[in-house]
Formats: sequence, structure tokens, C-alpha cells
Amino acid sequence: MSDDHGHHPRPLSDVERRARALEELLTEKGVVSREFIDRVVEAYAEDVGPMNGAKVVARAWVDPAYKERLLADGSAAIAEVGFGGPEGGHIVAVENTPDVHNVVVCTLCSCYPWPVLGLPPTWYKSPPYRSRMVREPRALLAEMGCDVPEGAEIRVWDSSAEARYLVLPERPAGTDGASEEELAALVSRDAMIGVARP
Amino acid sequence: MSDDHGHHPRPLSDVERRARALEELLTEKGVVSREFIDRVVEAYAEDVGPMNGAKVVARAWVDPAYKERLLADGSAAIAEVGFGGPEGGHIVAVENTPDVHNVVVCTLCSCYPWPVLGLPPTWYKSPPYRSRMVREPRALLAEMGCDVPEGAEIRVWDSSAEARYLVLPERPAGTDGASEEELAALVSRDAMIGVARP
Amino acid sequence: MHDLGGMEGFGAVEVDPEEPTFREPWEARTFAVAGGALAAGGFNTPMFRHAIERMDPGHYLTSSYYEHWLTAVATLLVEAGTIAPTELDARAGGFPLSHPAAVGAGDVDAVAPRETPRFAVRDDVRVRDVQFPGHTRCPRYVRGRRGVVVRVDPAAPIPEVEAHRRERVLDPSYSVRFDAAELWSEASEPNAFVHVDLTERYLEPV
Amino acid sequence: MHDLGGMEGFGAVEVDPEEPTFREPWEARTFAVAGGALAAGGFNTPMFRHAIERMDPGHYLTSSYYEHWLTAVATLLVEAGTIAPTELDARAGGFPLSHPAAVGAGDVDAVAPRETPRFAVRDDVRVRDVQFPGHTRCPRYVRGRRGVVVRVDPAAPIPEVEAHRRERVLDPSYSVRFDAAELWSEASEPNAFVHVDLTERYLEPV
Repeated sequence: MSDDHGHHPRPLSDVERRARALEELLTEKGVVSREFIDRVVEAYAEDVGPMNGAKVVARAWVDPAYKERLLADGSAAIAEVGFGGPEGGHIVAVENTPDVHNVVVCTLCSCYPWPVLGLPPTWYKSPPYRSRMVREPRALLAEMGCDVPEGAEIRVWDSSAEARYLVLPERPAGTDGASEEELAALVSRDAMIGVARP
Repeated sequence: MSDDHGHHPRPLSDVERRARALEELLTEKGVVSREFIDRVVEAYAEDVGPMNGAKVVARAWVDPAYKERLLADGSAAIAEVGFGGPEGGHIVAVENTPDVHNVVVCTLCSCYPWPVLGLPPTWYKSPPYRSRMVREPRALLAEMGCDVPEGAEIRVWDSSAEARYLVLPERPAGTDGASEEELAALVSRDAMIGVARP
Repeated sequence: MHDLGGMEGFGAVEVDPEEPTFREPWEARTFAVAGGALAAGGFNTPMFRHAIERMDPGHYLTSSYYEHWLTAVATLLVEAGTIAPTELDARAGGFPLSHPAAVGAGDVDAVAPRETPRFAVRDDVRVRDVQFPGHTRCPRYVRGRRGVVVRVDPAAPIPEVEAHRRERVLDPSYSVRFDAAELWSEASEPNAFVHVDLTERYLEPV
Repeated sequence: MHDLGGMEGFGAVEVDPEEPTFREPWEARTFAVAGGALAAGGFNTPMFRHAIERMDPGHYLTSSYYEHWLTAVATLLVEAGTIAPTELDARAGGFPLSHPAAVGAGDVDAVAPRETPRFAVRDDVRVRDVQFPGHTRCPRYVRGRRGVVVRVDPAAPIPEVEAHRRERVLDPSYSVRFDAAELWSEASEPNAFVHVDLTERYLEPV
């Protein structure tokens, strides 16, 4: 059992008791080792996912040839920058333009491009987001603070199979002199899901 | 406040606290009177609903002309026996035969013929019953102990508008000499919903 | 979450053969309070049903029938200004209400009453494939499906109009018979039929 | 209960901008335990997803993402005989599991792998109107609807076969574009399109 379990000053909640029961049983039976669990927990403790995606987006903004490769084969172009792994085998980058706004959802579960965005936030996994984004995307985007111009087409991508989507936002105006690093700092996770503009 | 509230030896549950809050607020504001509430509670305390339906069924078993009237205009024939009231304005009786088994559900809420069956049981209002009876009636009926012969057609009635349904079960074999009163004692609520045979 | 016909995953039907009419005293009192409050406030049945339908789906599925009533009546009274959420919270220590309606009176067209049925028994019909984000009595599982009229009923108030405009406007009404194979494709049971009661505006000729 | 696309009544999306990757330590540990246990038991992703999908709908909607993981992993391990429900209950004081599967391996036909796509970009297709009571990745809201192929993807394992027969059998795969008006009729937003990824067996030519 990890040290974590010694730190609770309050009684465990129901779900905490269940999580502990399962962990204890599986480690006692040798199905999973404590070392494995601790190592995974540590690996994901500092989730730098969205920073990876931001680097990819910034590179595409400054390098037209890279952008072309990214839109043609997302996973390969992302691997060039050094990222890959689980949920990254078939990443598709979709490009926002003045006429097209892309947004990503997974109505059936919570599919998400881990190598470039990390693990998904709670709202992305929530029933309101999953139920509404395919049915009333413009209204929901506005509610979330992302107003899409009336004339622009909205493309919702429901990741129902193997592809995982990364939205390539429009490069903000007035950033002509910015370095790739400065540009990456402007790219938010939400912009790469498509619920915000960078 | 009624006496009921003095009888709790244990702390109130969340829903009890809410029910009490609403009752108190509405009586204090004069929206509903305690007398009205007590009177309704008393009126429904001894719910004789299914006995009413059983009398109607027994009458139809012994009186072919009555049965004809019942199948032609349920509410009118039921009024002859003295029953009526809320949720009884348009009762439709559907007849079981060796070739046809009828069963009633309300997928959208819990519509039910109150004057002849009383208030519905919890299972009738439950998501498993409401979701499954329209999709796998034969399997669900078998699960509930009501085996419908393979050759018999199953007719599920989803009470989605004004009509409320009463199943007229088949008269059991070997009851030729029975009186109307004896027959009524054989008719169960579940048989009149269609999830049992009398 | 109320439109449950055909949904999967709910498990076995649990029957308590000894169940009384009301399992606990608060259920009987809520039944009575609801009846009185709905009458006093002039809330019609479609409004009441819609207030239940607007409950958060997780709350709807994990609460009992009379908790649905309690939540819906409190919601209607709060929306009418009769009681304040703070009053409820103060006494109950938290009182979850239903979500606000997604449509208002202006979203439902005023229509003229109709009483002469367009369809007759044995007519083939198709349920219009419409998705209305307010109160409706057209179950999702029959939308777009073909059936046959088996009974012509007296004209009945249109649920959408009664719930959202508080007007009783009549429309012809039918019982429509659907073959299970039409509703559930390969997953259907043989020799099974579902009869659903539908107002004429939900139907189109085939 | 997982097939949420287009369902109504869930209210506003609540965003916590300060949310860490894991909100509580048990979530991180469950994430790790699940990864280890799924690998050790040879449970594939469709089996894991199906175990989540088999949660009681009320439980599904009122529990967090990692409680879904916890429930699904425990269910798979109990079904495999690795742990006993009594062991879980004894330690946790109650441990709700998912419902049993409605279909078994015998309910899913063995099929031959296919890799050559039948459809091309710009082909019109219709989603087959099939209702399968097991694991599927064909969302309900597109069944019976017309769309157009916008991308041909590498062949992908058929979810039904992988979940229920534990076999990876490939089928061509596509991204299909649907006009919102085709999906939601009068209630749809203008100038909106939904792209859904579907394996070929879900599609038929128009």
C-alpha cells in the first residue's frame, strides 16, 4: 500500500474505500504491483500534455511545410516533434479558418488525443458536453465563451473510432514577430479542443 | 403540520426533510391546507383500486352482454359498476385470448387506470420495466413469471396519451360454477396489467 | 431522461409483492401536497410532467416516483414565484430542483383546434421524425417508424401546446400499432406488437 | 446510458479552470490500477468500454469518470474469477458492479477481415438502422441517417467482435459527415455539421 493512504485526516468516502479495496486485493493477489501503480501515478502527476500540443500548433504556425505534413498525417508530424504513445496512433489535425470552426467531442465515452493534450478535463467527459455538442454546437460554444461568427461553418468531430482529433486554431492577429516559443505560450488546451480561440 | 411528523424516532432522510419543507411552506402560505392534505392521505390510505378492477373483470366473465359493452366503451361500462374518477376518463379494456396476450406500460411516465387498479406499484414506474417492456416483452414477461405461449401474439399498450388500459384476462379453467364474487377474488392486479395470468 | 422506451442497461425489474400503496408517510403527504398545489397554482398535467422531465437525468434515475413529484411541484412553484429557492434550502438543507425549460411559449406555434380525423382504422402511417426540445408525448422509439392505425380516439389536447402555452387545443388522436421488427430491427422478438397512442400532428401518411 | 449524443436535459457544462489532472489521489491510483489490471487480465479496450457501458444508468450518471473505471475493472475481474464480490464487499462495505452483459460470444457472428474500402470520399451513405444490445461504436443519433464520406481511414477492428469474441477482425473505416438538419430536423442549428467515425459494416450505400 502506498503512503497516500496514510494521509487522510477524514474518514474515507465510499468511492475511496472501494478504490482502496480493489488496489489492496490486486496487489495482494499479485495481479498488479505497488511499484507499477506508484510509477504510473508519478508519471502522470505532472501532466504536460497540452504543452505538447501547443508546441505542435506553434510549429505549424511558423512552418508552412510542417503544417502541410500535420494536416496530411497528424501522428507522423507530431512524432517529428517528439510526441506519441497511447491514444496517439491516429491523430487527425483539423484546421480552423475564418470560415470553418472545428470542435471535438466523444459522445460514447471520452476519447481524446493524450500525447498532445494529456488526460481530458472533467467537463469534456461530462454528460452535458457529450450530449449537447453534437446537437447544438453553436449555442453550447457561445455558452462556453466561444462565439463562432454566424457565417462560419461549425464542424463537430465525434471521435467514435480510432482517430483522435487536434484542432489547429487560427494564428492570432498581431503575432507576426513572435518566436515559436512565444506562440506556443498563447495556445490553450481549450483552443485545441475547439471550445476557445487562442 | 400533521401528527405524522411527530412519529420519527430516527433523523429525517434528505427527501423527508424536503417533503416536510415543501408542505410547511405551502401550508404557511395558505396555498394548500393541512385539512386537504390529511383528507387526501386518508382517502388513499386504504387503496382498494385493484378490487374495483377485479369486480369489473368478474362481471365481464359472467355476463357476455356486459363484456361486449366493456370492450366497446371501457369507461362507460366501468361506471355501470360504480367506478370512475381521475385517470379514468377514457379506459380501454383489451381482451386476452389463447392467441393474444396484452400487457400495459407507460414508457414516458406512469399512466395507469386509477379507478380500476388504484395507484401503480413501484416496479410499474421503474426504468427497467418502462424501458424493456416495449423492446423485449416476451423475455421480460417470462422473467416476471408470466410465460406466454410461443404461438400467441403479444400486444404491448404504451399509454402515451389519454387512454388508460385494463387487461381483461382469460377466465381460468375449472371455474364454471363460481359466483361473480368468487371469480373477483381470483383476479390479481398483475393479471389486469398483463404481467401475470389470473 | 424520462423517454425510456427501448433504452438498454437497466437490469432486472424488481418486484416487492408486499408493497403498500405508499412505502413511507412522506410519499402519501407529497402525493396530497402535489395535488393541492397543482390545482391551486393552475398548473396543468403536461406542465407537471414536463417539470418531472426537466429533472437532472442522474437525479431522475436515482430517485423514487414521489421524489419526482416533490421536485417537480417545488420547481413549478419556484418558477411561478410562489416560493423562493432560499426558503426551501433553509428548511431542507438543500433542495435540488429541475433544470429550466429549454423552450418557452414563443417557441410553440399557436394552432387551430382540429377534431375531424384525417386517418381511419387500417391506414398506414409514419411517425414524423421530429425532435422537439420541450414537452412532447411522441416517444423517441417510434419516431420515423411505420405503423397502422388500430383505433381512432376522441380528439385530445396537444401536449406541446398545453405544456408551453397553457392552452388546450384539440387534435385527433389514434392508437397506432407497430411491428416489433419495425422498431427494433434484428434485435426484435417475433410475433410482438407495440401499440402507441399518438395525436395526429405526430403522424404523416405513408 | 453512455450513448449520450443528442440527449436532452443535462443542463449547463460546468468548467473548473483550476482543475488538476487528478482531483483526488484515489483517481490517480485507480487510473494506474486499471491500466495494470486490464493488461494483466488481457482485457481489451472494447471489453473495458463495455464494462463501463453496463453500469446501472443511475450509477453511471451520478458517478465520476474514474468511478466508471473502478467499477468496470472490478466487474471484469469478478467476471473472470480473479476476485470475488464478497472480497470487495468485505473490504469496501459494498461495491456496486456493472450489470451482466446482454450478449455473449455466440451472439456475434464470426466474420472475415476486410481491408479494401467499398466507399470513397464524397460517396453518399446511410447508417444502417440496427440496434445491437451489446457493445457497439455506432452512436444512436446517426442510425438511419444519411451522410457523406469525408475521409477513408485505415481498417480498424470491429468493436462488436473485439468486445464479445475477443478477436481483432479488421473492417474499413470512415469519417462520415452529417448535416445537422439531417440529424435533428427542425431543432437543428444552421451551418453545422457533425463528423462521425464509423466502420464499414455500419454503412450502406444510398
